[in-house]
Amino acid sequence: MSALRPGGDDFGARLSFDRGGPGRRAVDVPAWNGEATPLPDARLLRDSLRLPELSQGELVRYYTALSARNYGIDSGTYPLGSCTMKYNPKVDDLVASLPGFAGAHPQTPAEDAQGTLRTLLELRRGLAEATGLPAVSLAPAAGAQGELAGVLMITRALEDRGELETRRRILVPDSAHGTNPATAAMAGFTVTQIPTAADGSLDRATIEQELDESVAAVMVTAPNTLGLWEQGIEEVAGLIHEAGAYLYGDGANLNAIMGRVRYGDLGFDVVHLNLHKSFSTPHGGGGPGAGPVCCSKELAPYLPTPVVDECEDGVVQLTAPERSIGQLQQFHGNVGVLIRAYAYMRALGLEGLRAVSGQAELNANYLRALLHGYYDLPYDRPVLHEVVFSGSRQRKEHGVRTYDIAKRLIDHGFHPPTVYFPLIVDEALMMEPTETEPPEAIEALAEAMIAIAEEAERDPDTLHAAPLTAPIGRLDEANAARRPVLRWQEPEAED
Amino acid sequence: MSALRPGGDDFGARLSFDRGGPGRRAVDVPAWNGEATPLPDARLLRDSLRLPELSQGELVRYYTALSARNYGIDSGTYPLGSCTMKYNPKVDDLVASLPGFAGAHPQTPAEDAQGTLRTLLELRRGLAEATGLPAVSLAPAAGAQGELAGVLMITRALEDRGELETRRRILVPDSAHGTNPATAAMAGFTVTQIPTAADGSLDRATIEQELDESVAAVMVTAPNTLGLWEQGIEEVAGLIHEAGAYLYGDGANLNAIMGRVRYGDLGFDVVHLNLHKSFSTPHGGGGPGAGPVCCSKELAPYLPTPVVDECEDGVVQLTAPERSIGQLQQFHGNVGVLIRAYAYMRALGLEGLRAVSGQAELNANYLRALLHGYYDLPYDRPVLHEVVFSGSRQRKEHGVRTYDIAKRLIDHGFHPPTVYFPLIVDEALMMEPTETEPPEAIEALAEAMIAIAEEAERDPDTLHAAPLTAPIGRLDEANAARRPVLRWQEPEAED
Amino acid sequence: MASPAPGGAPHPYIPATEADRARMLERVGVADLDALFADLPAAMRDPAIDLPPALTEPELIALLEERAGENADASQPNFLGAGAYRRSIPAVAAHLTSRSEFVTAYTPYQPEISQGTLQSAFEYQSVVCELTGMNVSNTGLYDVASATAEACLLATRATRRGAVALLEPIHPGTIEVVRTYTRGAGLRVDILTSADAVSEEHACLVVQQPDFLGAIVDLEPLAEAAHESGVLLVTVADPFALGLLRSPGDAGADIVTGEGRDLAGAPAFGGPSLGLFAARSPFMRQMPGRIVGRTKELHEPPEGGEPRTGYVLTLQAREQFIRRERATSNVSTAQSLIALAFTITVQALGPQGLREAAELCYQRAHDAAARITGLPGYEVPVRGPWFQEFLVRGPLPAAELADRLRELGIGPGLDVSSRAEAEARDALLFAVTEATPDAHVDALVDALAEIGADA
Amino acid sequence: MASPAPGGAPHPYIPATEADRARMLERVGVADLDALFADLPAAMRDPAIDLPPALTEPELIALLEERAGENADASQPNFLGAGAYRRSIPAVAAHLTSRSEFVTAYTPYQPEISQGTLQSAFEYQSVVCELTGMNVSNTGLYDVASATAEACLLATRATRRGAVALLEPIHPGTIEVVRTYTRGAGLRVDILTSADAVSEEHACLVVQQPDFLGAIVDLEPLAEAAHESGVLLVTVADPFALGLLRSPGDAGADIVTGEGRDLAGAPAFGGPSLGLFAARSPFMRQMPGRIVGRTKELHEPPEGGEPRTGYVLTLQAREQFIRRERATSNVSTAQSLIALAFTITVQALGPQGLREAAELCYQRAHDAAARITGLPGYEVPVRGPWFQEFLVRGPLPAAELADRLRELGIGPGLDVSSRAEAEARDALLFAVTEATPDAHVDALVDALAEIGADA
Ligand SMILES: Cc1ncc(COP(=O)(O)O)c(C=O)c1O
Ligand SMILES: Cc1ncc(COP(=O)(O)O)c(C=O)c1O
Repeated sequence: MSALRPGGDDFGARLSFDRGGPGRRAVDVPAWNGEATPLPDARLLRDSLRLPELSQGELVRYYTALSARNYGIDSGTYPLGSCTMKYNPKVDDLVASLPGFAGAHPQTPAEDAQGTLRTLLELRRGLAEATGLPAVSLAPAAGAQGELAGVLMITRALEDRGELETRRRILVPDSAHGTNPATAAMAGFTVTQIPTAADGSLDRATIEQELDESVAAVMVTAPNTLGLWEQGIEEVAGLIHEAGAYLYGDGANLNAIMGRVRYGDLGFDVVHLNLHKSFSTPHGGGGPGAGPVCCSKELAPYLPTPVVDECEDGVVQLTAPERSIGQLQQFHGNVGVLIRAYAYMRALGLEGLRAVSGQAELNANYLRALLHGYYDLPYDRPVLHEVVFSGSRQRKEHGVRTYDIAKRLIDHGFHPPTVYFPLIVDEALMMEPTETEPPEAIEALAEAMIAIAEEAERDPDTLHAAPLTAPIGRLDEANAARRPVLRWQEPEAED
Repeated sequence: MSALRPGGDDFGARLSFDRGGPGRRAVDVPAWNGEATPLPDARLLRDSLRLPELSQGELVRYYTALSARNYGIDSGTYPLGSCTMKYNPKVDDLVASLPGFAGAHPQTPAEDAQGTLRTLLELRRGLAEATGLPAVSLAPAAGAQGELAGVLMITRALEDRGELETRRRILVPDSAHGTNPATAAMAGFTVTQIPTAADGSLDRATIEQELDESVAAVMVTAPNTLGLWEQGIEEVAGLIHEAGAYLYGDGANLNAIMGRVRYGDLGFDVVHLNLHKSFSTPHGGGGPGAGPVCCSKELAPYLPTPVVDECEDGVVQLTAPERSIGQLQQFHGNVGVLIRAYAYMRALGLEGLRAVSGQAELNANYLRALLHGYYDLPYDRPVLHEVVFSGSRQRKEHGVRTYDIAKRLIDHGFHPPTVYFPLIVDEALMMEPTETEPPEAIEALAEAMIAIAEEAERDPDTLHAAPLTAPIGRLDEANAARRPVLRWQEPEAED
Repeated sequence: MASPAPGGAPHPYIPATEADRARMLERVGVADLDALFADLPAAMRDPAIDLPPALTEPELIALLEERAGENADASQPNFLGAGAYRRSIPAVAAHLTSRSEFVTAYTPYQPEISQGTLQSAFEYQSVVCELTGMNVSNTGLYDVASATAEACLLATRATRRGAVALLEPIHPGTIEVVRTYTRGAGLRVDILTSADAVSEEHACLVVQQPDFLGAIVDLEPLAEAAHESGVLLVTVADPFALGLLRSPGDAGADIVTGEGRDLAGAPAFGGPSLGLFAARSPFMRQMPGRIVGRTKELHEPPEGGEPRTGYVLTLQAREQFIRRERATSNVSTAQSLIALAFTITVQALGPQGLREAAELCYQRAHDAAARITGLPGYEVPVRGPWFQEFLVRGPLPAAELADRLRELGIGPGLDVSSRAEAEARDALLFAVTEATPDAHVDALVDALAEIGADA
Repeated sequence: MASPAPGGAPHPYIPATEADRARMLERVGVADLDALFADLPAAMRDPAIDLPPALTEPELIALLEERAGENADASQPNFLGAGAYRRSIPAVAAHLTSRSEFVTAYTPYQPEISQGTLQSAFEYQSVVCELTGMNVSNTGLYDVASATAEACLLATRATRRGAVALLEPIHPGTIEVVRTYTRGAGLRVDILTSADAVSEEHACLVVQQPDFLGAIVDLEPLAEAAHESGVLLVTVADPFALGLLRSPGDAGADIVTGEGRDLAGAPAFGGPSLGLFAARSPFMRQMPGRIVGRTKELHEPPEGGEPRTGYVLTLQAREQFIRRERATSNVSTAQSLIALAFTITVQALGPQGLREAAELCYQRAHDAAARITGLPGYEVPVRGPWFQEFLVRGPLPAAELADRLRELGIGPGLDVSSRAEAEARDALLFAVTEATPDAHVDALVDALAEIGADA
């Protein structure tokens, strides 16, 4: 009931800039009663500023109404594969906003920030334990920045080995997340794409073939984007190391294997994690996240600055590793997110983290079992935390695309799964229920998917028109990109 | 987007008790690791307890979905006459929840609660200034409790005068709020109803006629429930005093006259205020509120306990007036609400409070002007903060009732006005826009009302069926009262 | 939107600007705002009012942060109970209760757009009935004491008797408020020290569970004694303790009241509070306050299908806005939002959690009492089973002991040394709950030991 | 719902109980959870992991309250700035940003149910464009330094040049991060002390506004100098200061970055932060990060009427998930929720309020500086107009002065005495803003006076 005007009105057409009126304001600013210093020369000053002018109540209503046009994990099941949308504990927000944590200036001397620093230290240690990789920097603000850090660490290690000039290639499976090749390129490497084997796993033969002195690293998403474990990765790691290259692990989906197996034990050299997935910090519609990078002893000197460390006297400090790739941000990363992740880790403990991966797997396989036969399963075998279906049968037989299926799910009250990813699956529907969904929710989701599969046969047109009950219908994305309108503009007639 | 399942499902049929499953839980309780004391005899203990069992995420989703089935002032215009639904400043919630305020135990010795007590003292002083009545107790938890306090104070004063046995009647206009006669009765008085004069004002002649030695008090809602000022009330006050009775003022609608005129100056002896209306503390769907009672010097000794007072040494204390009617609650009233009200008072200051009443009046009269001619105005004259229309024309000519008009407004995105109140207006529609609505919102509301008036002529059936876009349709209220189902019961088949 | 306009809005809470006002005044047909107040007596218009000037939001926050800082630090050890107890409130309770759709709604007069408030209230009624063993609950009253006073009024209406009896030890605030509320109706209030004194003059016998000095009361014999004289048993119960204790309904109570604030959130110097009020079915139409009922849509939904389930305010014929002077009470605004927080806390704990929390509270309190009993010079006088509160008699007179504790940074229990009960003589009443930090109990025991050693 | 069941859920965050699991395992056709991990190498399964045991919620809160208490009290006087400034954030910003529909959503891949995030992001882009004087803004990057590094990468892509220039005084963190980000691509980073040194080798000239030592920079001549050599001007601007200062776009900048955290909420030891990134239109398809565009529905709404306006992620062809190694950046998750808070703060202030707040900041800082200048033994070296930060040189070496202030309970400004600029010699860099309490400034002046008297 947060709609300003339910029904037919064009809510999106009126931005805050188009509401309110000249002279209205949502807050007042204290007056200055002291002696006034003259302002700088007018040449240095702004002469106009166009911002909305709304009273406080109008502003609150506008953003409250906007919130009602959003779907979050608190709204319902959100099986967005690879994105791990699970319940975000409210207590984590509570503790992160304690004034002692929230009020700390980033340049506070370490002795005045021991509460924050000790919390970060324990998180760092927990992540090292969970990954089996002894060295960790919490600095990266998200997964992609963690990847950049990891690849730059490899760069620097190669530099120290005098092989940076020759090792210019990174091998990336075609099933990898897009950030992997993008990061490799950003770090100056050439990307060699490795096709996925027929069973959905890493194509070992091609890797072996490609592995030579021009290879800096192999980047592997583990578990991979098909929700499958790369079997024998520990042996591939051996081959990679023999060839003088590094094994980079995209650990964004750690939640699938938490407490079950550790990257370090398997031979990964460096891994980034996505705490905003695995450790359930809220994603906020696109961040903030936290993408710690964890590595072997060998690569530890290259970690990004800062690294949290305990001194001999028990004081916790931020330090710069010897051969650090440097800072990734002006300060120390998304500390507020890290505190939430720490709270999550402590609320679960080891048994809880194991329960997370166990139930995540069971939920994904339960969904797989319930939908078996209704949708194609290109890789028809037990999965880890997520399962990738294909809508190719629906497309071929009824002209219904995965896109249509996704949109129709909205009418059933669910957030759609990830679609058309991984690219290697035709009409992919990548579903990750996560451990926080109760079995009834998974059953309801499966029922909806089955109803849609039946509807595809009976009434494909309804699917093409879906969603019918969302706050807005299908949008013209092509035109948005062709003729971009990217900001509010003063209505011409009115000025 | 907070619906668990939008569309046709029967959300209300499943309570939290019907969700989740045995063994699930939303929070864990710490274990006791000390030595265990044996529990008391089993005879003293509970053997079963039926409560919902939900995981934390399920509980959060359920209540989030419930919230989405509610309309608040943050959702849109809420012109519920007499209830003064206006924007509730968020900063008031912020300051009231500061740990220093929120954490104080009610029995904290005064010297350890000076922050709270000084805040209450200043609120008390502010209310005394605003009402022109020197003595104030902040104890009452709501308007009705304030009324009870006020009437009991009169009781006690009469007792001291030795006239309690003889003065057994209270005169109450028929336009008064229902709490007025109910309170008078609760305090043991007989209620004599005074009809309203043709112009909507107090029927002075009848009052004069009724005023005799059997009358304890006259209770007047000022401004009255027609949104009108009782002209000449200051003279009536004189008559009442001459007759040895007291003038009680229902000041729930102080917001209409804040800064413009004061009850004390007009001769009122005792008045209660509704801070959850006039001072914009949130109503929470039915409380908490705060209903301070303000009175003349004469009645001050009878105020409910506690009264906040400053000692000579500047320490603020809770005190019991000499001849107090006693406590109204175990502790000191809804202190959290009082802190919000204080913040509101300080944010506005005198000029702001005047601006509130000025704009509230202008908004009501603007709405009156916009709707003039479309709906009957039984008392067709300028109003104060609210305006009462009548749907009698629509009823007579088109068989459309005020009830239907109200329900149809929901489809236009508005909360309906107060209906069928005051009882003295046929098919009453009591509209109070309040000062926090922008003119555009009032115009949109008027447009919707006009559209409905036109629809009443054209298509009364749609009005009878309204609302069509709410989370649920019209409910069977008659059957609810006839065969009351007032609590969850275990589904019989299942047990 | 252009550059700052002259004659802006008078305040951030009031949107209309000077320009808006001019336009509106013209439509209304008056010259200025003052003209709208023409009905007010000219001689008394626009009085001088002494109020401090408006503060901007940052100034307001600064002022109230300063004020809040003038209270004692609530995170320091404090053993006050006596009607308000420190509880662990799940974070979800505050989160959900702060949703503005709940916070900024009025009483749900329009059920179609108030199902959130209504269905939540039905959840509340259900929870209260389960805890108390009653069949009907209203949506909550102001606080426990006023709820108990309303229970006395109901009992006198139902029995047509002119006196009520309250059994000691009972919270003095309850006695006070019952006196206030019954004054108008001219009822007699008898304070009994034994249930034997209850008689056929009494409409009800009011018993607190656990009692004011912390003891668990065996309600069944009291119910029998009361019922023998046609007297209703009103039990004033701590809903948290009911996670462990036998439900009053099961033991024979007719009406149960209680204080819900502690399970809803912070104490906030006592309020907002929440008065639980539940009764046996026969009293349904005599209940004070709002009641929510379950019903169905009148019509099939536009999408088709059966009429759906919804909730409405019901049994309104009892209420002041319909029945006026013949209403069962004058209650209108009560404490809905607090009832919501209470409901969420209880439901988050669930049946196991509430029991565990109550047991933890019991264990921790008994452990603290045992440690204090073990200190030389201290005694914990006990009459039988008790829950979370205990009396401590020390080597110094109660008031002195309390002062010494305060000097040592400990908020002592309430001084009950002037009460009539023998066990309260010279004693302070301490509360220890599941939420009292271990370190606070340690600090208390150390402080008592230190005081004992000095004495 | 009945009494506690054996084999309950393993954790409040995980609903499935033992019984649920049994049922599900049967349907899946495996014996136990372990069987689901069969693909993992047996030899390495279920390793010993040293993690502390699970905490219940009350224990977790107690632990983290204790930790938070181990930080210095943030309400005490502190004059650190240097990239993070204390601001007055309107209460509505936190209130609205905490709505769970915003908080618990993912990146808006499904626009039909993500208009809240998308339309808010469009508001953000509009606000950033207005403040910076640019035509295109993305939805925000990680922080100011990484955003500036991305600007350098864009500039080198756009100009096909292999070096970037940064003009001192600039935040050392910015230099650091630019070095990190450009390392892979093998770009040269030149740190200039004068814009005269900019040359045709440089892709861009990066200038901070106000500069690292607080001075307001006249951007126009720098833009001209840069443009003469075909160099792009990147301005790193404090968006709050832009309430008062000329927009960089107006002065000739090509790309503007900035830090949004201070206008979004608490400093939180530096993060979550928010990197503003805006540019002139020609760079639109070269931008890093997400961009939201406005569009229309494809079809008429079912209720009839014209297709309605909505918002979508657009220009995605730049992005990693489509273009992979040819993407304009690897950014995926950024800082949306912080961007929302930033937007609401700026919009709550509005055009007048932002200007007033910036002026108030300016006045308060200058007043504090004047008071310090007036103290014997102190000097505030100034090069020209400045905004909110000033250098203080006192009667003691900078480090000693800082220590003495700390002893007196004052958090000193940053020690910049080792910097190359003449005016920074022996100096501490103090920040005073519109939100620094008067009492803190008084305490600082008193402390400095006391130290001066002792020296
Ligand atoms: C497998 C994988 N790798 C990397 C990323 C990138 O992480 P982020 O969005 O935090 O930059 C994601 C998430 O989008 C992911 O799922
Ligand atoms: C005029 C008037 N008097 C009294 C009351 C009763 O106040 P409360 O609901 O706070 O008990 C109200 C509100 O309902 C009212 O509008």
